[in-house]
Amino acid sequence: MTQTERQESRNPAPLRDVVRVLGDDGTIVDPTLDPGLSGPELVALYRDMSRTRILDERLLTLQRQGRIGFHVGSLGEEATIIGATYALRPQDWIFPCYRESGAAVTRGLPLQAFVDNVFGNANDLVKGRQMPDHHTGRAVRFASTSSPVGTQIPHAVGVAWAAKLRRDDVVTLAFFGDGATSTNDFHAAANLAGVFRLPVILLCRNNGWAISTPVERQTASPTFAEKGNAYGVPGVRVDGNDALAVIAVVRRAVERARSGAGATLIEALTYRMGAHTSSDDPSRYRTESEIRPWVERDPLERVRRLLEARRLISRADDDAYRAEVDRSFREAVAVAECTPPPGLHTLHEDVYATPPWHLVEQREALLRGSRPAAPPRTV
Amino acid sequence: MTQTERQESRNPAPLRDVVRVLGDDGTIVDPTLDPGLSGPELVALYRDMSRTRILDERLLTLQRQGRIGFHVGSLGEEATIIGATYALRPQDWIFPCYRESGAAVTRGLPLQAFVDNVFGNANDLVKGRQMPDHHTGRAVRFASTSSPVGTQIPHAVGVAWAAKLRRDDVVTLAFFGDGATSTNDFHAAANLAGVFRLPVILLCRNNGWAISTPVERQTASPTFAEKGNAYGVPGVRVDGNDALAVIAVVRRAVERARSGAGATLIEALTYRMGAHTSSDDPSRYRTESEIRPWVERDPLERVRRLLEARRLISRADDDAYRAEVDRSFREAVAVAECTPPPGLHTLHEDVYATPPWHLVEQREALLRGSRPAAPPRTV
Amino acid sequence: MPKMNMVQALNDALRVALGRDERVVVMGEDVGRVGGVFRVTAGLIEEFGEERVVDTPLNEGGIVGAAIGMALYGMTPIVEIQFGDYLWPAYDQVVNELAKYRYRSGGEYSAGMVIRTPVGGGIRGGHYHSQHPEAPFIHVPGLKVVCPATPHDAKGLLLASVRDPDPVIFLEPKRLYRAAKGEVPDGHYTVPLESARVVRSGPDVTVIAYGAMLYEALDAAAKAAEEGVECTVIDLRTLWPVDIETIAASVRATGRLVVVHEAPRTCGFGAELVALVCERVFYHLEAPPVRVTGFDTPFPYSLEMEYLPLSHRILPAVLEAARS
Amino acid sequence: MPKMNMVQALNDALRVALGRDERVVVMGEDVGRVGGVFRVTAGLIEEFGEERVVDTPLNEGGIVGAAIGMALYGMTPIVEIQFGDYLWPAYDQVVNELAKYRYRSGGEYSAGMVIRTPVGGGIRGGHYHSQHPEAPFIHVPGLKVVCPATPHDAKGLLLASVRDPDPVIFLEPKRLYRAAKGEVPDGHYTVPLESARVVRSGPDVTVIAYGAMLYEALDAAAKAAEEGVECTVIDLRTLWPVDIETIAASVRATGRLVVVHEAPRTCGFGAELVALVCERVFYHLEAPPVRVTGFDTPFPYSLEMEYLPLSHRILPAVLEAARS
Ligand SMILES: Cc1ncc(C[n+]2csc(CCOP(=O)(O)OP(=O)(O)O)c2C)c(N)n1
Ligand SMILES: Cc1ncc(C[n+]2csc(CCOP(=O)(O)OP(=O)(O)O)c2C)c(N)n1
Ligand SMILES: [Mg+2]
Ligand SMILES: [Mg+2]
Repeated sequence: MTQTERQESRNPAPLRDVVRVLGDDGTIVDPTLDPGLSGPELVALYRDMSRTRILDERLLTLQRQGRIGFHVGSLGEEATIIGATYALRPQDWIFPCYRESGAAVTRGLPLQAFVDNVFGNANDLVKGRQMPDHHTGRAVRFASTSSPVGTQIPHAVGVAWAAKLRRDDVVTLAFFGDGATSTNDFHAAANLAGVFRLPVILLCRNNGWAISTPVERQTASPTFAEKGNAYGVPGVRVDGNDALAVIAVVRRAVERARSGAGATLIEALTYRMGAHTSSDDPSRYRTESEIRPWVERDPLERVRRLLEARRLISRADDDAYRAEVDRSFREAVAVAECTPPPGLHTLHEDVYATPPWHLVEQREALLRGSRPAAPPRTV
Repeated sequence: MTQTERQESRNPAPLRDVVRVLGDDGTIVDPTLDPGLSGPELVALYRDMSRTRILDERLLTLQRQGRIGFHVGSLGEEATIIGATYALRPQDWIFPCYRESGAAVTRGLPLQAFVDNVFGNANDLVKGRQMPDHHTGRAVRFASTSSPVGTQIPHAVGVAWAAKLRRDDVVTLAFFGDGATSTNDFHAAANLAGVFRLPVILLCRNNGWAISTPVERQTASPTFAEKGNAYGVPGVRVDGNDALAVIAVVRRAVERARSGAGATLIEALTYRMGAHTSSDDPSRYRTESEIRPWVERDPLERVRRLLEARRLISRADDDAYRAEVDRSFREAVAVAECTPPPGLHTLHEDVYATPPWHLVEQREALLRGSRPAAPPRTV
Repeated sequence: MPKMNMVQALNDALRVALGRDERVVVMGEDVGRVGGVFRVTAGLIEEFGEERVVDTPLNEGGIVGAAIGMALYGMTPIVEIQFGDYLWPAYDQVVNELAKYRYRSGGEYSAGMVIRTPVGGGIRGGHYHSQHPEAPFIHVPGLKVVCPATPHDAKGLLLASVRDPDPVIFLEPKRLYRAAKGEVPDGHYTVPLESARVVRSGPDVTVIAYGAMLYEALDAAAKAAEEGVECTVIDLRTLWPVDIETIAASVRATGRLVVVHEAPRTCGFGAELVALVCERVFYHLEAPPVRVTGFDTPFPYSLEMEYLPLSHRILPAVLEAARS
Repeated sequence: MPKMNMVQALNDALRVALGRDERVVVMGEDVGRVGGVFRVTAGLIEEFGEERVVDTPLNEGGIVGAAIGMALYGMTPIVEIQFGDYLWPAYDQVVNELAKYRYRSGGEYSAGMVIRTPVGGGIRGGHYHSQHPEAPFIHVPGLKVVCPATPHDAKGLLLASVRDPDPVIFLEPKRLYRAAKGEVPDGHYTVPLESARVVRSGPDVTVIAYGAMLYEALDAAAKAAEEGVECTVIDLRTLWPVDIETIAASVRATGRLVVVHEAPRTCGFGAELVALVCERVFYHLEAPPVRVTGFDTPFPYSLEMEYLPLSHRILPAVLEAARS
């Protein structure tokens, strides 16, 4: 084989169509792709999406009240985040960016752990070392959340690679945004996934914006999905506000991965309805009118309409569920808020497996020393 | 416009066909694409390719004799390197990787300067600071050669961007290998070129190998050209052993750039017939039989056959030209070899525009101090 | 003279730089409409247009790499990296290309440009919005590294950096962005690079600081004075090449040195300052030079005030130096 | 015991590591058939197969990033970066991810792995095949940094690094690859990390070195002895966490310190060693600590022997330290 022939024997076709299952009005528009969730499964899906939104709202409120330092929300993107999570099996790993904390809860991260994290208190699994919403959940195979954009993508590839080498039936899924496709880490990771046919799902949440940068300033490629071609990784576009469609395409990607055929790049078309984070002011760069059409396409409403049509939940059920989430959240907050910050002794732990001499010395100096006067000085 | 519509209004089609003009036997296979070089132009092209090969051979010999420290050759890739150079105008800039020193000479870098570089002597334009074959030629708009793979690609994009902002009629061309397409710098640069429609030509010399890594281990993409789609940059594949085809596609890319339509990614299909560098031993990873078909496709022979068929040169002309190159190279080597190394005072120059105190001190200490005993000690 | 905070002073400097020289461009993630996440570039796109104030895709190495190309062509790019923590993806372009371009081309080419970035902790930013990354840049020959502590210096040093023929890494202490206020001259002026500022004079101990830690050092110095120990406090302003004369002269006089910085201690810039002082004025030292720095851990979230080398940690070090 | 050069010793260590534990994988550019550009991985792909000895595409950040994922899953990747100069494209993954993964996950995850890379000058490699990049890694909390000087230590330290639960940056002095020869035990053994080796003992001056410069320091020490100055020469072996006890004990005895390294002086590891010694045994110092290092320039080609801090530059520093 000449090298040209070697190359031309691989030929993934571009996929421009957008997969849809559930219409804006909650009816099934493409039954052939319907993942066929049972009634209880549909209710659970709806509730997880619903809880994600409620927690998001409550955290934003806490941030505005100055009770937590920061919040990054997922308003309008719940179908992508929760749908993808639903399509995975317990042994599969999730590599989130910072916007998918709903996935951690859906996977089983206890609400108290979730809330302890945003308060960064002594019970926080990560010992108050990370900003709010930067969760870690080894028990639920949720990797450690990092702020740098894109860095988790090669990690997802690496776990998939390791699982493949160990002959384990494990698939990994990396969440990332449209902006992240510009990073080195996306490029490197997608390329490795393609060359080594790894059981990884690259899920690009195309929510239209990277902070203030619109997608057309991020890339001149017509779609994000077809970026997969550059790596021999098939791309698929899915309506990211359609939880059933997301479940369908992620399940297909899981199957593909398990079969040894390798990676899939999924572009979920959705929209960041809120600010980038609690630090952002989107009115500086986009108009309200841009948001309006997306209100019609609300991912939560769509599932709710389906459930109502199928009489799987009533307004009362829904209200009860929401009240229950609210109550447990409030309780968790009450506990978290009166939990003290992590002890001083934690500051030098976990840098290494065992603290070397210099960290032992620094810890001793810290414990011996006086405490800072708040707030810090300037000018 | 919704964001999806915004994206779909841009739609570069993939181009899998390989552009060819000159057959292996030196006949024109596609007259419609023939760049139509005049007789003297064809002779000049041939001679520049020919000189590139002669210098390559001579430098390898010098390296084997231990007279220079290193050599990186371009055997079999002369049509791509010299053809692309031919298609540019004097005001256009070349950003080479390490394998295109023939382009510098073709552009007018004096042979003595070229040879002084490989000896790293006092007359070397870069003051003996770089390994052999790492040329710089500001006068001929040849950027500074760097060893790290891919780093020059964003620089080419930046010069193109600056020229566009200054409304200057300048196009830039970056040479890089198949291996380089895996780097961050390729990804970042191609993306910027696409988003800002910059007058840059990204020329991937697909020579089949990145040291010992074959292209199918570099990417699972069927072609390198279609990687352009990921950036909204049209890709074109050309027979990289066909100088006329290379000139044709690069000229087209120059026109496209000048017209404001933006960048082009060119994949030139060629083959690294020699070792990666003088430090490499390809017998460890590839068989001789792989090279054989490429001997038939020798880019130099093809042009020579064309010239002979058109009676533009005779065997005697050719011999005379080769003898002339040889003679002037020998003369340049004779001069370079008895030129001393750069003066000690140069060691601390050009780190900054003006040496700060610490470099002044370090230079003084160096000049005051004793000289090293050669060779260095071990064990 | 108008009173400004540091964001305003930097914004003013950029406006002046863009207005004076059309070869200047400002580029980075979100520097356009939104005016940067800290608003340092606010209003510039409206005034100078999309060609000169450029929102880029999300790839720091590519931004710096393309800026190098622009600089080779004679432009003066001012790159914003959104947080100092995101300089690392550009580190290769900075170390292997930007810093070496003049040298390796024998002076044929140069790439004067400025890379601005907010640095430091104290804003509850956790690991990735708090790093103070000077040391790995100071170690690289060919770079200059600047870190202002006042609005006046921020503007003057930025304008000096823009005019400087060498690449400058310009570190902006984000904790001072809105907190530091002061008088800032109108129009163009420069504060020369490589000149430190003696902010307080005293015969007993030399305290070297920069950026946000300057104010902690000053607070500690004031408290030390209450205990009878008078410090000289030096604001380095330019970290590299450092104003060694001012430092050496002061330590010659005081015989005692305390160096303060936020970054982790090990292989931080404090080590270099200690080594330099030892090499030059060793026989004037009457006590071991002391470093008061961030700990050798990633920058934490909840305990950030315990991590930072604030006044409460500087004061004991100063007193101990004075008394030993 | 068989006599080996450093390439053979490292190759042997990799073979032992791959043989002992099937979770170990070797990955990097050209580590397969060709056995790495310095042949350190020669023969491994034939013995352990393509799955465990992996030729990767050309992207150092991606290699390290994927290796982190493997390590999270419980594997122990041994990554080869072809030259230390090409670590920079991976610097972000190392600094922001690898080094912080255990800390930021509260110990839930860890990513033990080894990044091997040839470093240092003296092989006519110019700017990009000569860098000695320890300082920007030592500065980063969470990493260990190792640099052997003998075949015996190369093998033992590499096997210790593979077993270490923390990420290790393993710097191989390429000038010693074939030049350094010595006896190397068969099979598995480790040289403990964080333990320096006193190679020569003398009461007058402490000389600290590592990697290829150890031999220059020893040569200078031999010449100094001819002039009546007896040095203690310490081979650090592990650069961080450094064996501070051995250093402090020696300087306590000699009162004089010379630190040698190839990397540029400013903000290099030498500054840290000087600062540490000043902090701990200041009152034992009888002369200013001296650094003998590479210059603060990019690594040159023709003049590389002038750039390197070889014996001819160490000797005068030792004599001056001894006599002042
Ligand atoms: C390497 C890096 N550069 C810059 C930033 C600052 N930053 C945080 S989020 C963000 C935009 C990310 O956009 P996208 O990937 O589309 O994700 P989204 O926030 O829309 O979910 C930027 C630039 C960062 N975190 N990391
Ligand atoms: C960033 C970086 N990584 C690794 C290397 C070592 N290296 C030098 S050339 C090369 C292969 C490049 O292959 P390709 O881009 O195809 O160019 P070719 O040599 O075939 O012309 C490698 C890995 C390098 N120079 N830079
Ligand atoms: Mg986005
Ligand atoms: Mg190649």
